[in-house]
Amino acid sequence: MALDKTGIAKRIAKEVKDGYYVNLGIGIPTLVANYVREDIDVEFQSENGVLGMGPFPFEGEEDADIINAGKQTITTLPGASFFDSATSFAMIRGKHVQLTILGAMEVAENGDIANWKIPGKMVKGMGGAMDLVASAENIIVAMMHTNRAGASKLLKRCSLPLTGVGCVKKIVTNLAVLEVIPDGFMLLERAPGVSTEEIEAATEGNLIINGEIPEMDI
Amino acid sequence: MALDKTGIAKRIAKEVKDGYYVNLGIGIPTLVANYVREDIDVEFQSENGVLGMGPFPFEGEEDADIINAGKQTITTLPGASFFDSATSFAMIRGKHVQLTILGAMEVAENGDIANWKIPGKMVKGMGGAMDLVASAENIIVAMMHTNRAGASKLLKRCSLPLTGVGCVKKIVTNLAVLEVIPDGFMLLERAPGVSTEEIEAATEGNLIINGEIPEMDI
Amino acid sequence: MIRKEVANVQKALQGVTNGQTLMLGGFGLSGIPENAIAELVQLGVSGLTCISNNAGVDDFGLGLLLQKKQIKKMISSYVGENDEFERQMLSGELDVELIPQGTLAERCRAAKAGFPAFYTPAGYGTEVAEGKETREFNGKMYVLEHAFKADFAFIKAWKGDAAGNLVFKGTARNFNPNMCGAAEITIAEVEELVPAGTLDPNQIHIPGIFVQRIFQGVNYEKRIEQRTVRQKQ
Amino acid sequence: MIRKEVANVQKALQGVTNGQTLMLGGFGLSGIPENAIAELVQLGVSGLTCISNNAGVDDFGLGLLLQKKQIKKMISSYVGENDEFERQMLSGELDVELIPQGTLAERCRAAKAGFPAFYTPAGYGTEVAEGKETREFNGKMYVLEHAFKADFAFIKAWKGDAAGNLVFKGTARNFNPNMCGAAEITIAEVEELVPAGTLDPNQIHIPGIFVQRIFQGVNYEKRIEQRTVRQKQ
Repeated sequence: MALDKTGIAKRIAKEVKDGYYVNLGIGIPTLVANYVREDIDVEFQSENGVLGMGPFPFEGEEDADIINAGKQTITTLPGASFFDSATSFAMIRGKHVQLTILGAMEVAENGDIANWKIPGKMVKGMGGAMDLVASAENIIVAMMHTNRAGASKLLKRCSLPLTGVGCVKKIVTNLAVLEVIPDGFMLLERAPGVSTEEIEAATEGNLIINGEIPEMDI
Repeated sequence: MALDKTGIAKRIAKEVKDGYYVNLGIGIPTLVANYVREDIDVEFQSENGVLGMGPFPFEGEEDADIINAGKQTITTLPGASFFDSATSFAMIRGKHVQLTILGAMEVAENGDIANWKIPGKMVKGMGGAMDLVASAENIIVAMMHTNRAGASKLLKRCSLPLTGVGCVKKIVTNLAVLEVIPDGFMLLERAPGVSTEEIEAATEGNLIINGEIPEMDI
Repeated sequence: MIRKEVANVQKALQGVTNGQTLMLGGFGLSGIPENAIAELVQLGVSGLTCISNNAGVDDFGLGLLLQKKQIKKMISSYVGENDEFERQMLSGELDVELIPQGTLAERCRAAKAGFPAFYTPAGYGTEVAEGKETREFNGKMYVLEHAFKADFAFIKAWKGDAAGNLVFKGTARNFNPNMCGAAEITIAEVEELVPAGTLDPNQIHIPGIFVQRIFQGVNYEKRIEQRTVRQKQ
Repeated sequence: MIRKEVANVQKALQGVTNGQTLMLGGFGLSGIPENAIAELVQLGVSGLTCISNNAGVDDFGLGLLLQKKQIKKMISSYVGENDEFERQMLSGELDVELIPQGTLAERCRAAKAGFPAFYTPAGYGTEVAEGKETREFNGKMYVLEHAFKADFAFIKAWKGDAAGNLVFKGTARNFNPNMCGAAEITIAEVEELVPAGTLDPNQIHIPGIFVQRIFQGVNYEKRIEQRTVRQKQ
């Protein structure tokens, strides 16, 4: 059965390793924080200027001066720090953040990503996404495998304006875990009960299937 | 009579205007702080990371963590702040400091300055001087008119390795106040009792004398 | 000590006129110069170019200036959450330049620090890099970006003193420090103006040299854009 | 929280070997990593390239490494006050690269912040710019300078916590914050290691993400180079 958003977040949480500083995008990525193993040390960075984010505040304890990049009220944990935007992007651009998890509208088999603009329709802007994808060593995209119309979001070439070129390393969708390699999307894992045929049908870009593909262990 | 170092400092102090942030180099420039009018508001910046420097500390109150760019123990005044080196040079390069006063070994009639190296003899380094002269809108050089051997330090062209090109605006020596204009050194004032002939004799570069030259009012 | 204190927002905004380029601190609605924005509405200045990470919401922040059509051009990284903005942009009334958030921050810092230009990887291979110089360093491609030029920067800080020294709180810091000193004139409004000498010189986020005018702000609403909470168990 | 604390200077310096490039904070003798320098002498590593604003004095700071001839090359802005340094330089034993102080600070920051290169006015028209690209922006000439590459950065802070967060004191701050995160591994020594959560998150000069190892330093001499005082009247 295909995963729901929570399932995608749970699977991605397993990619978060001890000692990682992690930047989480808006949407599914934000959910990842809830499922990271409790026995490892991880710190979440938000590009608006905080390191060491904690959970949402208790009702009545919200502070307008303490928010994340999604403009949500948050709390901080011991060891947290606040800083300005230039310093925040020094962390990102300087490769001090080990893992970036973000959503996408389209990913191409060469690692290109598009997630900030639909010409003539939706122009919200790239926010910090272009800095993140141009700099991060390790980028995981969290998204549904197909769009609402059923069309694949894993393409030969992106059709929308790009956010970054050749930068996506791994993709976790409701159907599969895939790695971007020079030849295309290499299938690593299937969602529980999802067949390789279903994944092939939902993938427009070159899908590489080597041997038996295991089911995800969530 | 030619001025001594204190006299030069006193004359330069009159160039310091209300509301100026001022960077003082090592040597004669450091003395300038002692003679600035008390009815104007001025703040002294030191490139090692302090704004709002005060006088030397009282004996027993020296703090190894609070020094100026000459490595001298100092104090701070109300409104002072400490900052890192990159921020300090942001102030300098970004033209937030209104006046730079520094010493020189040579100044040329085109505004070039040399003050950091005598090849084969003295190689102490430029410290912050190259950043200061390349950035400051308003640079005053404080120096003796001639070197110990009696040779002019106001030259047609600098013979020593340059610190900056075409940057010096004004020079105050033991003999004169001069402005650097396109044609050379324009004589503005004479030290008390010093004749224009004496100044001409001590100046190798093109000296411009227009009409009667007043004596300095110190 | 060089004094920067002015009596009120009216005095602080003297010299602001039509057609200028303004920088405004804040991320979302957090850390925005509420008093300055209200006064800009009051003054009715128009044809403005605004450099600000976001464009506010329909009825708060820069949205107030958009409603009055005072803004000619926005330079931002993210402009969602604002219907009037979208309408003006799609109809062509409003010129919009979207740039990566890190590039926005650094173009401010470059202006403040006297750097004319710098190379950054953000946006390489995208439409953001179109018409810009690109260059390889150590096998990676970068885009040449330039320092901003602005007439005024409007800053919101938590505490400040008469010398113009500023301290920020939480993530309300964001772009505010980077914009201090990045415009011809930097105007800071603070929640609490404290006597000079009471802020610890070690703990000042922005030295007063980067601020030309400072005033005690009033009536801060500090609206929360996305109130998210958890329940006590 | 990601823990950076190590037990002592020996553990902190693991991995330091001959021929590496090291950054060392400090201005004159103020804010220098005294413990790390002592341990470098102890380790006897040689062929080092040291990036540091100054080179210490004959018997303190980097002068200790110079005495033992552990340094192959110095990259500094000012190297007076050191006879042994001058002797080694003039005899050709020591390679010396002198660069403007602001350029030194910014080349550190560029390395930390992921900028490969930037344009600065400092040194244009001088021997510092020889062999470097120069370029005009808005009628003024600039020199292209590159980010440093270093193996280790040695930092001295006033206070720090197990998360690697740092707070500096007075002008002992200087280059230390700019070097944090500018090398592959940043090692901070502090006068006081405090429990995580006790430093105000608003008042941290360097977030722990820029620091890989932190330890409680011992026996700070904090020598004063130019003791200048005035008399009480």
